[in-house]
Amino acid sequence: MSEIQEQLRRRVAELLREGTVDLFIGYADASVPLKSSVHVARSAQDAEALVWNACCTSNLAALLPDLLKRPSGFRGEWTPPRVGVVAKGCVSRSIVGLIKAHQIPRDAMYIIGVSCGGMVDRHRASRLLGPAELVEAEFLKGDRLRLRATNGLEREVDLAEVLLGGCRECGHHNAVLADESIGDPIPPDDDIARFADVQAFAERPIEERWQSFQEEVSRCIRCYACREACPNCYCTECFAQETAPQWIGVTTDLSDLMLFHIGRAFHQAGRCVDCGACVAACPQGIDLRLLNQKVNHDVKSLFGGDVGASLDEPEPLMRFEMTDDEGFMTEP
Amino acid sequence: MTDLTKGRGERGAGWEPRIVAFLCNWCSYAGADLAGVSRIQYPPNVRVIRVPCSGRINPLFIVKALQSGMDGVLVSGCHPGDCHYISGNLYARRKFALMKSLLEYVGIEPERVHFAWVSAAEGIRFAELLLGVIETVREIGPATRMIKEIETVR
Amino acid sequence: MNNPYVPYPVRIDRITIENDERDLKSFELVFLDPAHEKAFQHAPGQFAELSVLGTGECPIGIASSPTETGSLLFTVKKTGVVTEELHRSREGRVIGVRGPLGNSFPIERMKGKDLVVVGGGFAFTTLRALIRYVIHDDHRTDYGDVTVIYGARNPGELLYKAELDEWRSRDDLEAHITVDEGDENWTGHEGFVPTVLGDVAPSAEDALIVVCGPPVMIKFTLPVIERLGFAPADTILSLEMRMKCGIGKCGRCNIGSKYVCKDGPVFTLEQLSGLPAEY
Amino acid sequence: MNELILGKTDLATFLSTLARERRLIAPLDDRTGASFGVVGDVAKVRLDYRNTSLSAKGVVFPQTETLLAFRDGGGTERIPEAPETVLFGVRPCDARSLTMLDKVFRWDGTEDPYYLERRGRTTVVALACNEPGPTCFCTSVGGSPGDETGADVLATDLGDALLLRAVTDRGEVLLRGAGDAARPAAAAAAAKARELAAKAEGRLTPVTIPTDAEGLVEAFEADVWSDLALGCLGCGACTYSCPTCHCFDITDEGRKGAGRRVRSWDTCSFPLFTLHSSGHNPRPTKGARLRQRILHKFSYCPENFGEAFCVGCGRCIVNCPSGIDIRRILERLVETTSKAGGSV
Repeated sequence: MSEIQEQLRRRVAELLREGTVDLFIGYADASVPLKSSVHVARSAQDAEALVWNACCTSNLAALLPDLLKRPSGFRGEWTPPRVGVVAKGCVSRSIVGLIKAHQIPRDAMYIIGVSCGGMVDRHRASRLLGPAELVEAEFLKGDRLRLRATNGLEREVDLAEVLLGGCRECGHHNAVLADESIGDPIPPDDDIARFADVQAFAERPIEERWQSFQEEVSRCIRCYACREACPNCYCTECFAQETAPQWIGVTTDLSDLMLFHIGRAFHQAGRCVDCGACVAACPQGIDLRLLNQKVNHDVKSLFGGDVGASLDEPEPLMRFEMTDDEGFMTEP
Repeated sequence: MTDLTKGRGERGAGWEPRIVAFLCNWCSYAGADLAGVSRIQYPPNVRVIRVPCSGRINPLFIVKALQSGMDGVLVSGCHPGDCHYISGNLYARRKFALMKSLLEYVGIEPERVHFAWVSAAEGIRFAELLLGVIETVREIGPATRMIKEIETVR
Repeated sequence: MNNPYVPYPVRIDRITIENDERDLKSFELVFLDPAHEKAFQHAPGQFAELSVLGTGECPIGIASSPTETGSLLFTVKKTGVVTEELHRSREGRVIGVRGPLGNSFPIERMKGKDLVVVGGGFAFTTLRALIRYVIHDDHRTDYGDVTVIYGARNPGELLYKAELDEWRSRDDLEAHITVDEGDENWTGHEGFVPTVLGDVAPSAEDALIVVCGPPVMIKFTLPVIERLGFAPADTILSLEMRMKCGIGKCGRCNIGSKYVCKDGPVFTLEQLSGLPAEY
Repeated sequence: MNELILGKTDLATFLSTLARERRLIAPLDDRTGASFGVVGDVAKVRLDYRNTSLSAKGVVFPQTETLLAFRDGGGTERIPEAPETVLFGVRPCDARSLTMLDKVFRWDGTEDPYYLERRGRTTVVALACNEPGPTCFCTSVGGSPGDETGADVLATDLGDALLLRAVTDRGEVLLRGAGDAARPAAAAAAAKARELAAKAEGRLTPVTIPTDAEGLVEAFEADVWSDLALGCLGCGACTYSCPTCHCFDITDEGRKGAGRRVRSWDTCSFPLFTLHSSGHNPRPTKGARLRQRILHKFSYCPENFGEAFCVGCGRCIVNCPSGIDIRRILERLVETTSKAGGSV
């Protein structure tokens, strides 16, 4: 990962110096282990802070609409700034989705694609240390990770064991859309059982499913970090906060939490790239992937397609086939 | 101190399932109307909400109905090819398939939510469909999941 | 401990439609319990939260002066969920009122001074309360000349039309009513409030000026006020802000360290210029 | 009677006596590390955590509570019948934050009955910090790992025993009622506690905090805010986990003329927080909203309440999805505003 980081810093510095981009969005270190911060470089000197490692969990595409849209109340002629962004596989697929949804103009962006071996799920790693707080995380040779807690407890683990769910089943290690790429492409690994967790959950009896669904959503504090971290959530007014009609109450009643999470997952149909940014953003460690992946699984099995894979592939819910399945329907 | 604001009966004697039906104006609503006009009896458990097209049905309507305590939800539109707006039902079919599967996945009993196509000429078929839905819901008893109970004065 | 979140129940006694577009209505509210009426002692400039149980609350300026006993007057524009529910209500409906909230116009400090009251559009509500208070027989002699300049988009949009005519006929009050655009039987001024204020040019000598209206009117009126020689400390404004609790707890209506619901809504221009420009 | 030693082996009996006639809330195991919960089995109470992911404010200021219930136009207030509660194992920074919330909910004599009903029935047993974490900065905002502010009883983990020191009468009543599991402490115990606190204090890296309230407002127009907010998602993770954030929303719910008026947490990070029904929004950008969060804590609260509303617990740093660190923001502000303030 570190040679990619060096090349990235050098290239971004050049792009900024040449004026090819006005600003470049990437990742920088954060003050919390296994986390990165969103970093906006405006000068060659800013580019020095850019990092590329296994903690770059945010989906940077989520920040693009705000930057590339005419600010409300702006008078006179407005041209979007030239924005550069570093894009791993899932981020580039989200960018493709946003371009198709006319949220961001392709020509205002300069995309540096990077090959990505997968990002760490901070919650999953911290849980290995029990209640003590993760104080230090060190990446070791051979894709190993050493974790140390406040009370001195130490654990060493394979990176693969603590990756985000989406990364463990990733089918797009390399950017699908880029102006240039850094790092040699990582070949797809086809033998992974995709949607394994969804299958396992679906096979559990209905009472058990209902019980764990309630447990997961009951932890929600309606902070909307999942929504704000997701590039698909660019609505100006979200159904969860609408007042006319008021779909759900402004409460943490279980029923309102359920409607929010079912509604949010449903809006991901045919658009979620399983980047795990929502899972990483949730302060309560909710397994949001439980719902997202179910919708992704159904979209894949019922309508095929590969989310965000190409600019000219129409979105599954924006089209239909006469032969679409009707097995779910009720006959008298 | 939580009190139910609506008279949601328990399974005891006299409990009748309450169903809400979203019917598309051009076919299913007309089919239901035809059933009535031709004096075909079907029980009064259903409350019909007319929508311009099955494509108009926002999946949140379904979960909102379940949240309000409805025991069953029926969504019905024109048969593929009959849609007054050509493709409203065809787009909707994909949404319905995903919603039915997602609701069952999280643990809502599949017998709660039904999707069907009923044309304007199928009065009898509509009545049979409705009877079937009511019996299926009667079997699994009153709704208990995802209901929003709002605390109020008794 | 009395509960500041519980509204007093009031009955809608009379609803009058104030403008042709019918999106402005005045509600006369009568307390069901005389003890509540006694507790609700307000001063001109204060506001209250109108409460419709099941829909919500909204902060509305009190349009009636404390001298008008027996009922409270609120003029409400239909813009949101609660105001729409109010506009759907019929006379006799019981709703709630919570307050009085916020500070009031500095009626003590105004004593012995000339008063200029400048209002625009439907923000004229609390100014009506001030004018009715000042011209009331018990108080008129406490104050000097009173000049009122009130404007609206067109004659149909003017609030309290009957009273405006009565004020124009009084000799102890100089009322200039203007509209941006008159119609065939309009006889008053035609022009924006700032221009009319410039023409009338009331003297700033030993005078206070109160101004309340939509942001665009404020933007063009303040320079005229300055040109006429009114000091910022003598220029009084009443602000509008998103509010929920109305008692300085829910943290939403602040401008800098000041809470519009508790430290306002009435501020002098001098106070405002000391606060960050976030309103 | 105000200093007792409680052997770790007797902790379970001590907690059980507390839990007998009171509701006991303490840190329990949770996937985010530890989180406050009502204690069923006292064995589940954890002492080996640095701090919980969410603060303890939910005990006295729940995220959702009913203000009024109504039917057919008539409304009745719903003052909670809060049970006598012992909030055990709260860190000194959280205990101190409760004294700040008290100031808001009692401001200028307007008392909030819902908050005060719960607060009045809560006895706070704080647990001093022996191992502050990398995101702690309590000493930079007037707190310390052994601070007693807001605590009725201050407990210090001496290793094999807990030193329990009653700080208030309420604390003394609690210890007196704790049965004979604990015995009066020798002077050496108190000395060891002080030594542990001093050692912990030494491990905290100071942060420069802007202490000049007016100076900060000068930075209001600076474009540092839009830079700082570029990575901000505008979510509520920092404010909902912050112990001193107290903003709330009031909404109504109900069907067929019966329902309730609800108070629920709200955050200045959301655009809807200040959106006028006319469409005007005094804080239209993420930069303006981030500015409100920082200035409210470090400029407006000092002016209105005499102290900055930040206890240095670091939860906003741990929970920010974009890795924004309030300490970097504060340092950047101190540079931007002319008058730099040292730590308080």
